[in-house]
Parts: sequence; structure tokens; C-alpha cells
Amino acid sequence: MTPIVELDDVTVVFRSGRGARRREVAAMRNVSLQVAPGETLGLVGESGSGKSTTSAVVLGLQPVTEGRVRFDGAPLDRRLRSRAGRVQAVQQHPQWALDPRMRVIDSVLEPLQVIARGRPENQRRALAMLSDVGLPESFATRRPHELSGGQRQRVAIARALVTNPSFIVFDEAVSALDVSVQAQILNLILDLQAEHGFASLFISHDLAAVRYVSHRVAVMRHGSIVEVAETSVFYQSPSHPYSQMLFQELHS
Amino acid sequence: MQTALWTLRRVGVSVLTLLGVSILIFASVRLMPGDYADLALGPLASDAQRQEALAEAGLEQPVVAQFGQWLLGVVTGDLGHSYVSDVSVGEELARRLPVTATIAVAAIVLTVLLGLPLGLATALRSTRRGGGAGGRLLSAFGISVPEFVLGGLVVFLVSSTAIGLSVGGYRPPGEDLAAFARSLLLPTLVLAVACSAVTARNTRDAVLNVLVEPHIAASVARGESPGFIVRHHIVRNAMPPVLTLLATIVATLLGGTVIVETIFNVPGIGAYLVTALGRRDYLVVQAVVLLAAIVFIVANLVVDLVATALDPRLRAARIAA
Amino acid sequence: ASDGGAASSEEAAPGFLAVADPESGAGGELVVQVDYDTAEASGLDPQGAAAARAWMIEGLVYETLTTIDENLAVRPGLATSWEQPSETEYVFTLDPEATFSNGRAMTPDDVVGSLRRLIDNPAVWTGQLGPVTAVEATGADQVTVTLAEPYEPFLAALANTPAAVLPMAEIEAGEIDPAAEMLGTGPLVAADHRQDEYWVFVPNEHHPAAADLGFSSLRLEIVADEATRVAGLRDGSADVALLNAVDSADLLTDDADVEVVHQQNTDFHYLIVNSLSGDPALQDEDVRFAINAAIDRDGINDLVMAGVSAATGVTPVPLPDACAVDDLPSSSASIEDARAVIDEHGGLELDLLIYDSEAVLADIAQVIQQNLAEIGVTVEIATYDYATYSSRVYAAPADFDLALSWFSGYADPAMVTGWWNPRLAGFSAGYNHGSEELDALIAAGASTPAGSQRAGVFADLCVQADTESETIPLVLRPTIIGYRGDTVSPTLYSNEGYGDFLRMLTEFHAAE
Amino acid sequence: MSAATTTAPAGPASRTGRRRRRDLVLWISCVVLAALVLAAVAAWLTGFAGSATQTAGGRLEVPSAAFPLGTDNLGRSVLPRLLEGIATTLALSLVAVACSAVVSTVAGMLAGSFAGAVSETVMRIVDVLYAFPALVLAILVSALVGPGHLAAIASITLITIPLMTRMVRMATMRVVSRDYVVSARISGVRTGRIFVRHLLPNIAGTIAVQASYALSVAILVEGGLSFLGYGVQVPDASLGLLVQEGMLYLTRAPWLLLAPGATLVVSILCVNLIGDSLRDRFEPRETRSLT
Amino acid sequence: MSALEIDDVAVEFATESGPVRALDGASLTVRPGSSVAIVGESGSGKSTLASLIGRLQPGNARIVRGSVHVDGRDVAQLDTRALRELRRTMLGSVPQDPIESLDPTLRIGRQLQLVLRLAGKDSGVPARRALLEGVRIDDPDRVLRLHPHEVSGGMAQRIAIAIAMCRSPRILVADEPTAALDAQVREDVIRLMFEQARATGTTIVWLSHDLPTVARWCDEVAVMYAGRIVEHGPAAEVLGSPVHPYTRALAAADPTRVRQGERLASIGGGPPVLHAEADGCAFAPRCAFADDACSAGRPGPSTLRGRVHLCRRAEALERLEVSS
Ligand SMILES: Nc1ncnc2c1ncn2[C@@H]1O[C@H](COP(=O)(O)OP(=O)(O)OP(=O)(O)O)[C@@H](O)[C@H]1O
Ligand SMILES: Nc1ncnc2c1ncn2[C@@H]1O[C@H](COP(=O)(O)OP(=O)(O)OP(=O)(O)O)[C@@H](O)[C@H]1O
Ligand SMILES: [Mg+2]
Ligand SMILES: [Mg+2]
Repeated sequence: MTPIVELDDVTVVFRSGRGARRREVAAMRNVSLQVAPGETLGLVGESGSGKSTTSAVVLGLQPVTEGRVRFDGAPLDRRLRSRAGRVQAVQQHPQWALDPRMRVIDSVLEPLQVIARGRPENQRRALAMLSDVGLPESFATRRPHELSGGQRQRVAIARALVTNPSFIVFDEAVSALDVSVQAQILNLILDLQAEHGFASLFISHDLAAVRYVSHRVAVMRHGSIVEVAETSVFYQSPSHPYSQMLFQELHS
Repeated sequence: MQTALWTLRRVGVSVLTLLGVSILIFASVRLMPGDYADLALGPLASDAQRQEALAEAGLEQPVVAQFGQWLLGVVTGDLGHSYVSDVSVGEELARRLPVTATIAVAAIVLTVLLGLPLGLATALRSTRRGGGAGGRLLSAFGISVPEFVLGGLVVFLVSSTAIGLSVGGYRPPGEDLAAFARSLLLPTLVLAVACSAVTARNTRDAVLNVLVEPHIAASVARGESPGFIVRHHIVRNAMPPVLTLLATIVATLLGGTVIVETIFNVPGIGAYLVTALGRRDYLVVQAVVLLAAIVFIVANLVVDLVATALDPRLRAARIAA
Repeated sequence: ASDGGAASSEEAAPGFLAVADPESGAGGELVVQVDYDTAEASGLDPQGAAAARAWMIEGLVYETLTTIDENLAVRPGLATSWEQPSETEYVFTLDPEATFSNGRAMTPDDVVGSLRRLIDNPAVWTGQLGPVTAVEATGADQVTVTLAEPYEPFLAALANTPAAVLPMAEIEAGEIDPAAEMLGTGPLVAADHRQDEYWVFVPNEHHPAAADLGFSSLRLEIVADEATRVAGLRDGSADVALLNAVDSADLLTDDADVEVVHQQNTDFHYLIVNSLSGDPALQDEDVRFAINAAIDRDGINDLVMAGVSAATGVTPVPLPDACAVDDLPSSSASIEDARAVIDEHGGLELDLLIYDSEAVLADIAQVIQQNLAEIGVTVEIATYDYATYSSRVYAAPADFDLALSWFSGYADPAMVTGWWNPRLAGFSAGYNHGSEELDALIAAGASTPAGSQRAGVFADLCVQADTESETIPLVLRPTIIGYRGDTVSPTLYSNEGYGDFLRMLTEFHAAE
Repeated sequence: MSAATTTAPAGPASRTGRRRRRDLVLWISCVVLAALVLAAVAAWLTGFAGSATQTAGGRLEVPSAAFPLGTDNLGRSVLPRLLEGIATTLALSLVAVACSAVVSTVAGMLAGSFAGAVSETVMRIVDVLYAFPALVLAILVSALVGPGHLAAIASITLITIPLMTRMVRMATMRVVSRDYVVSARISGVRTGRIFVRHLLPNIAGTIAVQASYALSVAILVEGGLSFLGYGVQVPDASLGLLVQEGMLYLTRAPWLLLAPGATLVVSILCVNLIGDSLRDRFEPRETRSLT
Repeated sequence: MSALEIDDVAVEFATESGPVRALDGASLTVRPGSSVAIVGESGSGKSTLASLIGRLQPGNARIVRGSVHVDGRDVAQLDTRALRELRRTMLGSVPQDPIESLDPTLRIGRQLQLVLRLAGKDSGVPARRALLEGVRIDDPDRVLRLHPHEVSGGMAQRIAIAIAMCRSPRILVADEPTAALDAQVREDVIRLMFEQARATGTTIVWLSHDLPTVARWCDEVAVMYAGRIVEHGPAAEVLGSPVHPYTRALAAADPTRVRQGERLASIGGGPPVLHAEADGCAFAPRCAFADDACSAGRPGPSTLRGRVHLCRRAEALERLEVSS
């Protein structure tokens, strides 16, 4: 089966400063990974290890310095429009996940309108999606400031799912939420994946959350992937010393 | 090192801006209808006389050549001579600069002395019930009274009351320092009113922005006294935006001095400019505008440097950019 | 001020607005504020001076053969007397005491050289001097000037600064450049000058009046803002100030020490009707006359000038032999007829150009706008700075319909009437054509000796110009002078022809 | 506010008392300004102000029933001229600020969302304009296009563009990095649509605040220009022009200066206070006591 | 005498949309030298409660009733001078975002100097260096010269702890001090904080919603819901075998606790926002065990298995569980 997303030896270098102050930060070094259809790959690692950069590369927001990125078997087209609706993302900050001036329904409709402008069933589909993420129809006309953080994150997920994408990136999508809401969202992701079958990259520094939703886990450090393994394997016996240290906490 | 490089880049950009200003000013003065010869000779003059006057002023050459010549002169420190008085523009500027500079510097000093404390006090009081409303209204009012209205009223009031001040009576500082100071007092005050008001408003804003920062909350939680917090944690933090504003004020002062120098009849750069514009004394106009642009750009540069020195975050951000 | 605000035009003595009190304090610095400085292309050379301000300033240093008195009549100057052996010949006897400020006595050669220089290097004043064919020194203290034909204004023309006597010996020797330095026989010497800021004049110790001067020095300050000059008078930083607005006296009402007087000038405001390149309708004499007829000169005087000025025809009313305004055809023409003429054209829309350095023009323009509205002419007032104004008015072709300006009226009617002949004036060739009839009358006015015959010529001339309505005289342009009675005691003429309100400066007393 | 706040409205929490007071200031300012505008519009519609160029009485008459604000030096009633002046000044300033808002918004949004050449070019041009002394700019403009309404509008526009462009650019930069804009890009939404749907609404607050400050600057500049003779020309009236005309009659006819002068100050004050209120509304800050 | 005694406090915030009741009769007593964690969902009032300790609540807060005693003194009765004195000598606080809580314009060394000087201690360079060494910062001399934005979050948090602890406060209030840190650093910082506090006998009040860590470090846990402390008792027990249904739900939602393949138990709905005093148990609408009476009357404190709790039905529940 062709992986939905495949990174092949990808390196991303950020250059800053000029002349003598020129500095280069390798945010990703020779990273290779695949995500199979329907699979969730967890990505963990300390702050600054390159997780967000990886997600940006996968999404096509960040050009790579070296290496290849393939989406659905074909080299990644830089034009985001070319895969409109097939890739989506849910990001970290619930308060900026939604346009504060748009009604919930419009936020959810937006990606649909790109691929199928003005179809009458769009509206219906968006409403169905909202109810899928556990929001009653009455929320459709609310604006983001009338929602809680968890609710906003639900809308963001609905918005990501509405086009029936084959791949979704969750970059710290639950980190800002507190336990009870986090649990709701994690369950939601699992349920929706079971229903829609999308593949996903789940980025978090919360190992427990990653364990809960991921099929496989990759550990990043200083821009490199130090270990990739099945979740169950990982949490029982991580092999890389860094992973061991990381997971020690979970077991104590 | 990084700061030096950043500074160098800033200076480069400034030079580019100056070039832009030069082209704009050069083009626009020459697009203005009428020319020096028309004015100096009057309608009764013959065409030959006109041509002669133009040639004498170097105005018969192609515009591009004139521009090149002027730019070359500027770079070598020669701003040319006034068509009207035949006095070297550079010398005349050097003579008049102290006047405008005195007004401007004094106004800025007053602005700092009045505006900053007022803004700080208003901001600190605004946490209390009804606090700072007086200060806010005062500054809003100060901003709203145009210089020409205030100036006109002051001229009238001063001349009709015996408070020992008079309008005009300018003497060069070398000749009679007291008269010099006296003649500049009123224009300075008039200028300072609006500037102080703007500064007060912006200082208030800047201080309020600092007040909401978590490190102030941390200071309060540590039991530091308000005076201590203001001295050590607020002033420096609130400075950069206020300095940026002061740089803008320095630049707009030239516009302000045009009005007050006219109203109070002091021979500064502003009055020089207005007269020169009316006479189509191109070189003078060009020189004064260039000078103003340089002041603006240098003031901004200095403020940027000081602000970066005060706030290391800015430094980091700027060097990265 | 004495009469509760409105400036007084009551005369202190016949022909005088003020007469200096010899008993009053003397020896102080005299501070005079004026609104603008001279800025001539020819620098300080009086012969190139085209504007009245230059005449006045340079007139402090230079003297002329003749001068004019309080009634605008010619009086001896550097020439103590003259004879006119024939209609075209003038023999001047020079003042033996006249001495340049460098100590050298004036010679007939200076006089001859000065006049020759003016004739050989045509300047504005060359034309006013008339058809001079020869200037010769005919004795140790005598100079004879010969004209090609009789020219009545000749003596009056000699009375203005451009005809001043220059130190020709020094000039020819290259010792001084008259454009940069002033060396004259006048009562004062320029000690310091900052362009557009101030002049300082000190007494010329070689001048006969030097010993009796009532002030130690003269400081002439350039103060552009009217309100500031008013304030200067109020707070005593100025002794004398030239004011522009007739209402400036209002600001001085509560100050008992300040006097404001109106010096009647021969200068007058006029309206230019561009009959060449303006609105095509203006080529029609009837239309121009209709406009002329609609303008209410007395209304302008009342509203704009607060009644202190006077309506005038082509010949300035204060001068002898001037025509009467009431006799002009436009004065008696009916507004209805005027409106009918405009109606034939289906109404008119005209622009009216003014410049911004003379506030009164805006007021006059607004009254004219109202006047013309009554006959169906819509006027759009456009104010420009003088450079723009002149580049549109004096361009060829001129780019305007109507414009306001003013003439110096000089000291003889024939001097200003010449401007109605575009071929003579030059500057008006872009907007007026004039006419042969008018040209003939202008020539006749210049050559006819003073008297009733000349008055007749001027009357015809006024009517002709009024009918043609190309350049329409409006009202006189008085000089408003404010002075502090407690610090200065001036002598001021009631009338003036060359804008020189400091003509009698040597009589001024300034308290110490 | 915590990131995960619950169903509590996420609006700015501020002391209601102060809020109400600020609202009061806003209301009073708006009402005064609206009253001025209404009076001016009404005067214009009824022709009351249109005929103001006509001489109606003697020179400098004191206020009376016939001439509620007296007459000027040409015998015109001052009240209609004042109303006309208000209309002219406000209309000119509004048009100019509208122009500068449009230009600044487009330029600022472009510069804020495309780093590199676009941003550099826009910002350099803005720098040049900024470095040019405002009043000189105005004088030059009026010399180029001839004094009058057009010159005043053009000058005010040019003078207010730099600051506004900078502020819009900064606001844009803040918004473009927000997750919802990135999400929209990922979803393949076109740039133009992102501008209109996401950027514009979210920087509208900044634009409104800046525009109101620009308006107060505009009124000031119009006054200064007319005062120096480069702005509105007779017989039209603007507040600045009326102040300038009135300056000479301070003792004998103070109403000539005081009426337009006070109106000018009051309008600028109102606009400024409205700007302050808008700002408090769009950029709320919780003030904190130091004790 | 207790280090801290909060007695039935109710606090309301004035907001645009009317009053928001952040605390609705919260009571908490803390023994000197103990460490107590306050846990609860976002918005349950933790920060508000903690802010009362130093009378640091925001300006729009109004204390409706109740009292706060620190070391026996009624905080509400202190004048500003005494209050400042209390904050300076008795209280230390470790902020949530350490970098933000340092003055961005001053070098670390200078900030330490100011703090030391204010505490009346030697503020020389050696003292500053010692302070940093105390929180186990390597190369303190370099760090002293840095600006806050140049240090990492973990480092900044250590500095914040150093600043808080240098005056040996009686009570250390830490409002989610590790939320901004990543897992590994978090552990170090917490250990440091507790070690320092134990060494000086400082009482710790720690606000968090990280249940596993709390269980590991704190003596006691107080669980907050809708402005009240719904359960308070020894940490391991409260989290290990909760009494209050809310605590149960919270504990069940912790993903570290589920085994692989198990489903997380999440509580439906969201916490309420109170605008006035709650009529009954605020958790009732979301509570699986609630009956009509729960919503009708405000539950008072009762004790069960050594814990103070606010559930009317706790004992009934207990029986239910035993029987099933
Ligand atoms: N636009 C950029 N320019 C320069 N450096 C960058 C840029 N974006 C990221 N970096 C650097 O690249 C490295 C990886 O950053 P990235 O955001 O991918 O980390 P992360 O693992 O997502 O961290 P966190 O957990 O804090 O979100 C960091 O050192 C960061 O400073
Ligand atoms: N300054 C304020 N103005 C108005 N309401 C406030 C203010 N501060 C807090 N609140 C409200 O009071 C309630 C309790 O807030 P608090 O900050 O104490 O909760 P918390 O438990 O600390 O939450 P978190 O875990 O998100 O920090 C919330 O509903 C909050 O919205
Ligand atoms: Mg990241
Ligand atoms: Mg909190």
C-alpha cells in the first residue's frame, strides 16, 4: 500500500542573520518517515526538536532544503490548492484556530467551498460534521468567542474533517486543553478516525496522549528522528536512550 | 558586532530613503509653476533679462544635469547659493539652524518634562476610580488646539498684557543672549503644548502596555513598592515606543516651526523655507527639506539604536530580520 | 487711537498726516517693521529696481535730482533748481553740498553717468524717463538733459529712486558693485542686512541733515505676519509698522499710544480682463463693459477698505488733472443693460486669479464675485502664490479670464497711463490688445503740459479705457501706517506716489 | 484569559464602571460631532449656508437676532459661513481620510503578508513620505495642483498615509500568522479570498482606530493649510480659513475667531476622544494597580 | 496555627456581561510546612483562590464574603504598607510563564540584585552567583549576564524559583509553574522546588491540572469545581480512591491511567460559569449519580475516609460501589 505521506531524507535549514552573524539552524536533519492510510503516527520530542517544522513540511507550507516529500505517491506540489480538501490541519491554539469574526458554520464551510463552491448540500454536510464532533446545530451560528476552548478545538476538527481528507496533522491539538476536555477530544479523534479512516500525524509533548491515539510513535531530537516504533513496543521497551529517558516519567 | 551590522543596514536604508526624498523634492520644486526669474524681475522685464537671470542661477541646464550637480554639491558639502540673496545656503542654514534648533530642542525638553510625567501619572492613576480622567482630557485638549490658534491667541494676549514678554524682538545669541531667549520663549511654549499632549497620550499608552505585563504582576506580588516598580521596571520598558514618538515629533517640529516662526517672527529654518518656496529659491527649498529629512532619519536611527539598547528583545528581533 | 479705533485720516497740517515735533525725545533707535524685503534680480542696484519696496529701501541711501512733496508736486532734490529753456530741454543746477557717504563730493559727471547708465542699460524705469536724447554736463554744477519731444512726466520720473545719482566714478573704476553695495548721497548708510530679516541703517555723516537727525539709527525689520506687526506696535517692539489690512487699526483700539493713519497713495488696484486668450466672450467689448459696469467701485471701497480709499479711473484721483470717476461711462451704465449683454451669451463662467501675499485682494475678489453674480457672471476665485499667479498671468498666452493686481500710480498721471498701451508696457501684451485711439490719447497725455488741456486729454483717455474695459481700475491702495506716539514723532505726507512712506525720514524723532 | 476558558464569553473583562464612563465619553463625542454634521448638512440642504457669500449687513456687526454670530469684514453673516466651514472641513477631512485608509489598507496588507520585495518597496516609499516634512509636502502639493479642495485632500492623504500603512502592516503581520489563516491556506483558499474574508475583518479595528486619529490630524492639517493660505480658498469657508480671517479682528469682533476656533477645537477633541474609545474597544487592556 | 486559612470565600468579577462568580464559598486550611495541590478544570477558580493569599486579585474582583488569614493575620484588614510587607516577607510565588515574569529589559544579574537588595540581603555578585548555584544552574556567571529572552524556559523557571525562595517565604504559591515546560525539564524543576521548600520548611500551594505529578509530589490535594473545593485530603488517597464524583471523573480522564486499548472516560458537557451563588451542587448537571435533591440544596462540607468533601451522596455512592 502506498504511504499517504512519505518524507525521504528531508533536511530543513533555517538561515538567519547576515554576514558574520549568519546562523544556520537545522530544524530537520535527514528525516525519513511514512504515514500509511488510516494510520496515526505520533511525533514526540522536546521543545525545539523540529516537530512543528516537520508538520509544516508535510503540509507543504515549508520548502525543504534537501530531500523529497511525496503525497499519495506523487511528489508534493507546492501549490496548496492542488490538494485542497485532501490534507487538513488542527493547530495548537484554540483561541486562534477560528477566525474570531466568522460564524462557526462559515468556518466549517470554508474548506468545502474551495473544492465544491456553492453546492446546496455543503451546508447540510457542515452541519452533519458539527454534530459528528458533538456540537448541536444551535452552535452553528455562534462566533468563536462564545465557545469554550474545547468547543473551539472541536470546530477546528470539524473544519478539518469536512472535506473528508485522507490526511490530517494535529500539531499540539490537545496540549492547551485541560484533562477532561482533552479526554473528550482524544476520544473524538479516535471515533472519527474509525468512521472516516483518515491518516494522521499527531504531534504532542504529552506522551500519554500520544500513546492513546497513535499506532506508531516517532521520537525527534535536535531535528532527527531517533526512534520509530509501534506504540505498544515503545511504551514497553523504548530502545534509544533518549526515548528511554523520555518514557521513564510515564512509568514512574 | 551584530548591532554594528544591523546599524550599517539601517544606515544603508536611510541613505536610500534620503535619495528618494531628494528626487521627490527636486522633482516637485521644479514642477511648481513660476520660476525665480519671473519673480525677481517682475512682469516688466524683457525676455533677454529673464534668460540672463535664469542662466545666472544655472537654471537653463537640463534638469537631470542640475540634479546631478546638486547631488554632487550636497555630497561635497556645497549646497549652492540662494538666488535671491546670493548668500551660501550652507552658511545661511548654519546661521539659522541654532534658532530653530533652540526652539525645537527646548520644545522637546519641555515635552519630555511635561508630557512624560503627565502620561506616567495618568497611566498609574487610571487604575483608580475615575483615575487619570483629568490627565486624559488635558492631553486630548492639548492635542486638539492647533498651533495657529494657540499662537494667534498668545500673540494677542502677550501684546495686550504687560507681562514683560514681547513678540519678536529677535537678536542673535551672540549679540544679546537674553533677548534671544526671550524671543524664543513663546514659540517654544506654543510648540511644546501640542507635543506634550501627544507625548502624554502615548506615554500613558506605553505605560499601560507595560503594566499588564506579567513581570509587573510578579513585582507587585513580591511586595515591591510602586515607586520602586516605576523606577526599575516601568520606565525602561515603556521607553521604546515613547522614544519612537519623540523621533516623529522631532521631525514634525519643522512643520510646527514654520507656523510659530511665522507667527512670532523668528528667523529660523521654517520661516526661511516658506519665504524660499514663495520665491522659488530652489536650492534653499531643497536644502531645507533635505535637512528636515536628515533630521527625521537620524532621529529615527538614534531612537532605534537607543530603543534596541533599552530593550534587548528588539535587538534580537532586529538582528534576526 | 484717538478716535476710538478707526484710523484717522485727519491731517496734522495741510498735506501732512503727522508732523514731527522737534521738541520730542530724540536720539533713539528707530524700529520700523514692514511686511517684506526687496528681492530684485539686479540686487541693490537702484536702476534695476522694479518694485516699490526696493525704491523705498534704496531711497534711504540714494537721492534723486527731484523729489515730490506732500501734494505730489515736484520739488528740488539734488538739483536745487532747474530751468526749461525749451519744451524739450532741462538745465539742472546741482546742490554743491551733495556728498557721497564715502566723503567724495557729487559731480555733474555722476549725474550724467547715472542717467546715461540708465538709458544705455534698459530697465523698467528707462521707459518712464521719457525720450531722452542727450545728457551733458554743462557747467561745474550744471547738467542739461535734452528730450526728443515734450514729455510732461519727466521731472516726476526723476523723483524716483531708479533715477538716483550713483557714484559713477567709483562704479566705473570697479571699486564698488552697485548690485551688492549701496553708496549714495542719501541721509543713511546701510550698516547691516539680513535678507528677509532686517536692515540696519546709520546716518551718513556727510549728509547735510546728519547733524540734526532725530534718531541714532534705523532698524528696518521684515515681519511677514500682519498680526505680529500689530503686536509689535502694541508691545513697543516696533515704533512704526506698515500694516496691510484696513482693519488692523481695530486691533489697536485699546492702545492709547498707537496711532494708525492712512496715507493716500496714487497706487490703485485694477481688474485685468483677458481679452486675448481668456474666455472667448471676453473678446467682445460689450461683455467687458458689462463686467466693468457691474463692478461697484464704491462698494469695494466701503466693504473692503472701510471707506478710507477711493474709486479711481485710469489716472489716479489724487493727482492733478486726473479724470473724475463719476464721469466714466461705466459709472452711469445700467445693471439691466449689463445683464442683458451677458444673457445674450447665456451667462458666463469666469475664473478670477489673485495671489495670496496681499490679503485685500481676496476681499476685493469676493465683492467683485458678488457684483458679477448680479449680471449672471459666475466667478470662481483662484488664489495662488505670486510665482504661480505671475506664471499664469504674464505667460504668452495668458492663462486666466480675470485677474486682480495693482499699479504704482507714480507722481504724474501720464506715467501710469502708459501701461494701457500693451506695446509700451510689454507685460500686458499677453492679455490685452489696446487700441490706436487709446494709444494716441496716452501719447497726448504724456506730451501735453499740465493744465486744463491735459485734463481734457485724460478725461478722454479715461473714457476710452473705460469703454474698452480691458484693464479696469478699481480703488486706490492706501498705505496704512501705525506708529507709537510715545516713542516716535514722525513726519508723514498725506499723499505718496512711489510707496515711500519713509520719504520724510530725516524729520523723524525717536525717543531714546 | 486562559486558553481553555469555558463557556464564559471571551470578551475583554474590564471594570464596568470605567467602561460605562468611556462609553459616555464616546456617546457625548459622537453626539456633538453628529450635531455639527447635521447642522452643516441641514444648512446646506436648506440653502441657508449656500448664500453665505452674499453681503447681508454692515461690516463687523455684533451678534444680533438677524445675525446670531454677527457679521464679518465683508458684512456676511457669520453663522452660515461657520456652518459651511464645518461642512467643508469635515467633508474634506473625511474624503482625505477615506482615500488614505484605502491606500494604506491595500499597501499595508500587501506589505504585511508578503515579506521580501513587496514589503521592502512599500515600506521604503512610506519612509520617503514619512521623512518629508508634512507641512512642506502640503505646500508643495498645493503649489503643484493649485490651492483649494483638491490640494487639501491630496496633502492630508499623503500626510496620513505613512503612519496608517505602518499600523495596518503591523496588524496584518499579526493576523497572517494566526492559525486560522494558515488553516485556510492549507485548505487551499485563494489569497484574494483570505485577504477579504480573514485579513480585512480582523484588521478592521486597527483601521478604524487609525482612521479616527487620522481624521483628527486631517482637521488639524486642513486648518494649518488654510491658515497659511494653501488650503481652502475664499469665498468658500473652512474652519481653518475662518480662524485665519478672524485673527485680525480679535478685539473688535472676537466672534469671528472664537466661533470657528472653538468649533475646530471641539471637533478635533471629539474625533480624538472617539479614537481613544475605539481603541479601548478594539485593543482592550486590563489595567492593573501597583498596590 | 495554620499557615493559610481560607474561610468560605466568594469572589465575583465584574464583567461586561454582568458578574462572574469565580469563587463560591471556597474553604481551605493549610498546615505549615505541608504541600497542597489545588487541581481542577480550567476556570474552576484556582488562580483566583491563589491570588487572594497575597490580596493580588484583579481590580475587578469583589470579595463577596469570607476571609483569608495568612499566618494568623487577616489579609483583608492590612493597610498597603503591611500588605507589601506581608508579600515581601511571607509570600513567594512561582509564575506560570517564567520568562514573561522577568523584566525583559534587565539582565538576570541585575534582577537578582534588585530582589536581594529589597530583601535586605547582600546583593553582590557572589551572592547572586550563589543564588543561581542554589537552583543548580551551571555556569551562573554566564547566566547572570543574559537577558530573560536568552534563557530557556526551564532555566527561567529555576531563576524564578531562586527569586521566590531567596527570601525564605513562609508560603510559596505556584500557579501552574510547569505548564510551559516540556516533560523532562518539568520534572527537574518540580523536584528543585520541593527540595528547596522542604529545606526551609516553606508551605507550598501548587495549582495544577496535571494529576499524576500532583499525586507524586504533594502531601494534600484540594479539588476545585465551580469555585468550591469539592474534595480535600491526602494526595495519594484523593486521587487514588476519590470520594467526590467530580474527582472520580477527573481521575478517569487522565490518559496516563488508561491501559492500551482502553477507552478514556470523559465527562460530557462543560463546567458552568456561575453568575451568582449556586443553588445546589454545581456538578449535578454533569454528574451520573446526581438526583433531584443535588440541584436543590447547596451541599455543605462533610468528612469521609479522612477527607473533607462536598458531595451529599458520597456515602450512598460508596455503598453502591461496594455492592457492585
Ligand atoms: N522560521 C524559522 N526561522 C528560523 N528558525 C526556525 C524557524 N522555525 C523554527 N526554527 C527553529 O527550528 C527548530 C525547530 O523548531 P520547531 O518549531 O519545529 O520545534 P518544535 O519541536 O515544534 O518545538 P515546540 O515543541 O516548542 O513547538 C528550533 O530550533 C527553532 O528555533
Ligand atoms: N480578571 C477577570 N475578570 C473577569 N473574570 C475573570 C477574571 N479572572 C478570572 N475570571 C473568571 O473567573 C473564573 C475563574 O478563573 P480562574 O482564573 O481562577 O480559573 P483557573 O482555575 O485558574 O483556570 P486556569 O486553569 O485556566 O488557569 C473563570 O470563569 C474566569 O473566566
Ligand atoms: Mg511546535
Ligand atoms: Mg489559572
